Amino acid sequence: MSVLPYLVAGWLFLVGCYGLTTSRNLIHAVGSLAVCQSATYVLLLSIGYRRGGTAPVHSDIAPGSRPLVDPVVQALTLTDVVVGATVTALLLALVVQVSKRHGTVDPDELRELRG
Amino acid sequence: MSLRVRMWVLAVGGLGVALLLAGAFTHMPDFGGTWHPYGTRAVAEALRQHSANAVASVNFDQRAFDTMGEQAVFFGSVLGTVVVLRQAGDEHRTAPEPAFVSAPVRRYALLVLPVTVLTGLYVIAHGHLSPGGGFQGGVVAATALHLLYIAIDYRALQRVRSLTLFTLADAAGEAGYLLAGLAALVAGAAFLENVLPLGTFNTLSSAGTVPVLNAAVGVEVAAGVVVLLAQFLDQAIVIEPADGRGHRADGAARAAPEGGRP
Amino acid sequence: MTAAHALPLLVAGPLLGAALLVATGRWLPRYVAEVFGTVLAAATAALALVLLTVTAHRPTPVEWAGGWRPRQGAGVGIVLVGDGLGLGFAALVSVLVAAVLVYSWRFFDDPPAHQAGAFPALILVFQAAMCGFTLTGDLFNAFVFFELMGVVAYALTGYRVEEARAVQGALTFGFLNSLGGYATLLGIGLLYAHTGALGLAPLGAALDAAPHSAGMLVKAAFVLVATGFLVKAAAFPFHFWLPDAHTVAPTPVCMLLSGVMVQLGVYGTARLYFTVFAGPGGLPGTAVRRTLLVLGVLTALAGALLCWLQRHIKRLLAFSTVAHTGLFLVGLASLTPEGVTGTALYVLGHAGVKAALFGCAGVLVDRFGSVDEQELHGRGGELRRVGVLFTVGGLALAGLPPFGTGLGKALSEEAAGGWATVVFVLVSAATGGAVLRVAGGVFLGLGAPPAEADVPARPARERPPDATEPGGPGPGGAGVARTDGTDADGARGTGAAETAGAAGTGSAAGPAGAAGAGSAVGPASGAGPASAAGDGDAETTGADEPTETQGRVTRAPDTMLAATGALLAGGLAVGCVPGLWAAVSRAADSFTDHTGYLATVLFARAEPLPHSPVPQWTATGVLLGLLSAALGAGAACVALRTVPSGVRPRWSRPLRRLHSGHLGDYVACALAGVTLLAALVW
Amino acid sequence: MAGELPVMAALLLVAVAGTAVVLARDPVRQSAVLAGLGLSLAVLFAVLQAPDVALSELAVGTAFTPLMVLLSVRKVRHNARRSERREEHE
Amino acid sequence: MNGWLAAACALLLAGFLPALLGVCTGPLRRRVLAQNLATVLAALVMLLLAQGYQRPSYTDMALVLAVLGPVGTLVYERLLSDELRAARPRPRVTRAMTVLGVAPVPLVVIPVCAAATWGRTTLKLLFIGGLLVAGSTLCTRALTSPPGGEG
Repeated sequence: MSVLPYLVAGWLFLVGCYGLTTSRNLIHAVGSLAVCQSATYVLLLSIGYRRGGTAPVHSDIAPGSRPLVDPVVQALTLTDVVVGATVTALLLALVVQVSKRHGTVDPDELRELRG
Repeated sequence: MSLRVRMWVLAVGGLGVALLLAGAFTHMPDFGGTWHPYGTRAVAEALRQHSANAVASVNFDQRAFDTMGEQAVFFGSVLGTVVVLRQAGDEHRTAPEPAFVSAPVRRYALLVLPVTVLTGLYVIAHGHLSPGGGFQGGVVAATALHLLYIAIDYRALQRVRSLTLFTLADAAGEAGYLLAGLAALVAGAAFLENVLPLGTFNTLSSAGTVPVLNAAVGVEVAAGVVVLLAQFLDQAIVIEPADGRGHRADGAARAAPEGGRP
Repeated sequence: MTAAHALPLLVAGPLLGAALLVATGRWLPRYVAEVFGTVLAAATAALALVLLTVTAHRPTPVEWAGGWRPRQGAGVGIVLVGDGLGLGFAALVSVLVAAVLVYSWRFFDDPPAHQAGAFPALILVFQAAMCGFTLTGDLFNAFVFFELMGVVAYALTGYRVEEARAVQGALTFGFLNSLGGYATLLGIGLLYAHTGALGLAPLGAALDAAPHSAGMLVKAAFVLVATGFLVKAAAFPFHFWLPDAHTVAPTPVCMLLSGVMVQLGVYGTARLYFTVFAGPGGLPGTAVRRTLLVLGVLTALAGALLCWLQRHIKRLLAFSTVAHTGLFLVGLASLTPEGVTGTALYVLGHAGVKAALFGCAGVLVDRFGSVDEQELHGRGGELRRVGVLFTVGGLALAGLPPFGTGLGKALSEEAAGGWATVVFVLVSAATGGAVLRVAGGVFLGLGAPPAEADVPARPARERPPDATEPGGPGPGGAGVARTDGTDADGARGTGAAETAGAAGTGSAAGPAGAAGAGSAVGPASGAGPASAAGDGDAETTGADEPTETQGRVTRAPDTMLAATGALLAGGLAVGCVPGLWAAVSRAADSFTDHTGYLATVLFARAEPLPHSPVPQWTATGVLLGLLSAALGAGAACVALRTVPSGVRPRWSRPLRRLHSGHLGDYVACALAGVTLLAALVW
Repeated sequence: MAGELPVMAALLLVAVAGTAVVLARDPVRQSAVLAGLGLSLAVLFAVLQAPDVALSELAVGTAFTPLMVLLSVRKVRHNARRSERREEHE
Repeated sequence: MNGWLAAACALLLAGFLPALLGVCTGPLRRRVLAQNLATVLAALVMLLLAQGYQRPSYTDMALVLAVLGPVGTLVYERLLSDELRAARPRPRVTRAMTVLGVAPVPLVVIPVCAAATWGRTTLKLLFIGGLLVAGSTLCTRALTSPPGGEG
């Protein structure tokens, strides 16, 4: 049970890769990539968790009164969320252009760059 | 690769990665353990810097350089989206059509819009005290503006959304963050050093430069999200191909035999 | 302000410039934006070079951002380390960015509305990202800059949105690199869980403090983190995005991607190993050597083979980058200071040469709207200066002394030793030979003109005849004058079918026959660019390449040629300045010094290092360099004389089929690549 | 052990939602599931005591990402229809 | 683990999970309706967690969700109204969804209010509850209104 969070992270990464490989629609592929990325959120935050701990935010608790979880992984995950959202935006923008210029968003039909 | 070969490659690769991860996870420290050396140090430093929210202290003080990179990612991808979704030479703009949205939705949206903006500002302003911060609040505030599109129509949004202004604010937020860092350098300290007075713990004016950087991020994100969504909205609503030459790979590319597949 | 304090400026400066360009984009005239961008990039380059020279004989500058110095070796901040190779790479990046901005002077004709400075701004952000990546001493911070590099690079690759293949290549690039980035982040998570540290030095120290604990986790972490870097480096089988992206990206962007960004992946892998995993708590050297050697050889061979088989000139150059990445990995595989010195010099020389070659390809696009070797056959004669640059670049790519590539190759060969020498010679000869083959065909009109079926039909996209090109008649004059060239073609002995007729002649006839060619192929123009794929054996031709530059340019702009020449000269200088070799050798000594790095960063202690001898040209190295240049030239001649153009051996088909342009294939291969990497490290 | 029940429940939700995102092949339906994944992740972050991260996931995942995806879908469908019309025309 | 957390778990597994499954399967309209419901339930879970962990600051999550959730649902209504209105739903479904989306709100908010110390927190909780009820009702109504109707 103590590895369950990590296993969920690994599962999400693999499932996302499966979705990317079998995708027939580039927008769907962008969504699958977001699943891959959620694996990193789950892994990082699970690493920083502490049983019985609470958020390292002292606006409503006195410092030192309760054990705290790791704030560093939370900062890392925050950065990661921002990166994820912006990468999603940029990839979607490119998908829009692909559909405009190729008339399709099916990777099976995009076969111009080969050999 | 044919589909079958691809699935086999995927299966082999996926199995390998699964084994790799499983092997690593068996050696991980127990979930929920108490050993967090970096985290413990970070909390102590946050308290020393009079920052109630240790996450904000890590983000905007101890690892402020990371956040500078993160903001650059945001800035760069907004700029990239502006470039990628620009109006191409073979396209023109049409006037958006008015939409008919039911009256209750409209009333609700107009009522909730100011509430959402205020919520966003609240989340930004208290970023260094309670959960939240520039990014979260900025996105909330920017989303609020799009209630105008959702509940009225695109023209209403266009009327209040001066892209010049928002682009300027986006760049100003990014520049503000960097200038705050450089100001410390000019003052003789290290880049992005927390040189302002630390203030009283758990009040709005505490933690030195953290609220300043937080505000810069908030401005940049709020403006950047508006600019970003404006590109998508323009593409979906007002940008149309000018003539019949929408995409270059017409007919022929699709008619070509699928040489890659045996 | 000390040298250390100035390190963040290398990142913050370009970023601030980009913000200013975006803020003023609505009002700024375009040339002001371009001048501003160029000046800022050059100023950053100057700063990096000054820092490099100032700190050359002093302790490595170490700057803790925000002043968060560690206490007793444990800190909370992010560190920037300006060691020789890191700072040197930052300088290389900045110099190349400045050159590229000069090259792309008035390059694009449609900046986004109200964003006149969008292109220089993106390039500046790209520069900041690469400088940040080289300077940072923190693993997560490296990931952030890795992503920043990626995000900007996707947008730059897809800059020409009217071009169908450009956006597709950018998208593939984006997917693969993001996936690699997430693998890196998973690896960082594993390392953080195990050691509770994020900085490279603290990570190395923590691993060394408890050797032989959790070996599996450490290995997996190395594999995952390295995966992201190797995707960026385009190592086999993670390389598929590179040809697709480089084929379609605007030429100035190609110069940056091929010149430095890809090599930063190799740099990241090396940095990761030497700082974190080289100690007793890391990975055994044999495993890492094996991994780098196998991956490097595979990458080099696959890249060289595919490079030889291309007819799309930019794609050919892209595969030569893949091949050279393989060679860099092989050179690095010795894990000695000598190997790192050789690889670093090789990278330096390669950056100049490869950027110059792309620069020449950009001129071809500008002049003819095509980068297809067969279609351009014999038409480049008028561009004499470009032809000379391209030929010299090809020879340099093959490792001809005294180019920097030759010196780097010689030193890497020496460090790798044994049968790896054969790989070095063959691969550099193949890539150089492919470039020389193109040079011979396009600029000198040697060899058989292409048969009709190989010349893709193309609409009349030609530039107006060029009256001012100073190249004039010359060696190429024959090609230009050959408007009635059927008999000239016949005299070449191949008799490439008399039916080559109108189309073949027209395309060989240069601008003078342009109108004729256009009308001759008129009926076939509906077949479009995909017609060459009709035999079910797919290949990317370079015909019908949309011109990148502004329409009213009537001759290749001097800035383009000047920047290209300067870059090639830079590649030459690397092999001719002994002072540089000594500096690189010193930098490599400290780069490979695991414990020294930890001491410098964590405890600000600098211990004197025994310097390895300054590298020199050796007789063997010179001979091998001449040999591969001769081999390359010979192969090019043989190919031009005997092999009918467009013939690709059947046995190469499976490898070519792997490059299917299909996202799913690439992701599956990348996953299999992680498995391969793990198997090699174990 | 019992104290970890919320974490385990949230992990289960995230795993289910993540799998469902991949299996939803239609982009419009997928975007709804993606919003569901965002909610599940936010709940997970809340029980892992990371309200800051939960807030940003909510801010991004609730309205911003679905809006972007749906606008893209709209444009893509528009383009596909145009391309079909052109083929018929030819 | 205290009662609040137990209640949060129960709501998560008995309320949020079925709603999530509803999002994952079926026709588009059902998915969007279920997503709206899931938003409301997630906000309530957040409130219970805030009380269970004794962290009033966690209610900010519920506040943001209450504000943004309906926006997310209305995005679908705005951009896919044709698809969503393709068929008129049975009135029974409409009523059931409205009740499901509204009824749990007071059931959670009132006890949490009672347990919390009286003051600004209470006002905030009541405000969140009001937003949730209004948003949920409105979204259900907008999504189930007959085609072309004024709604």
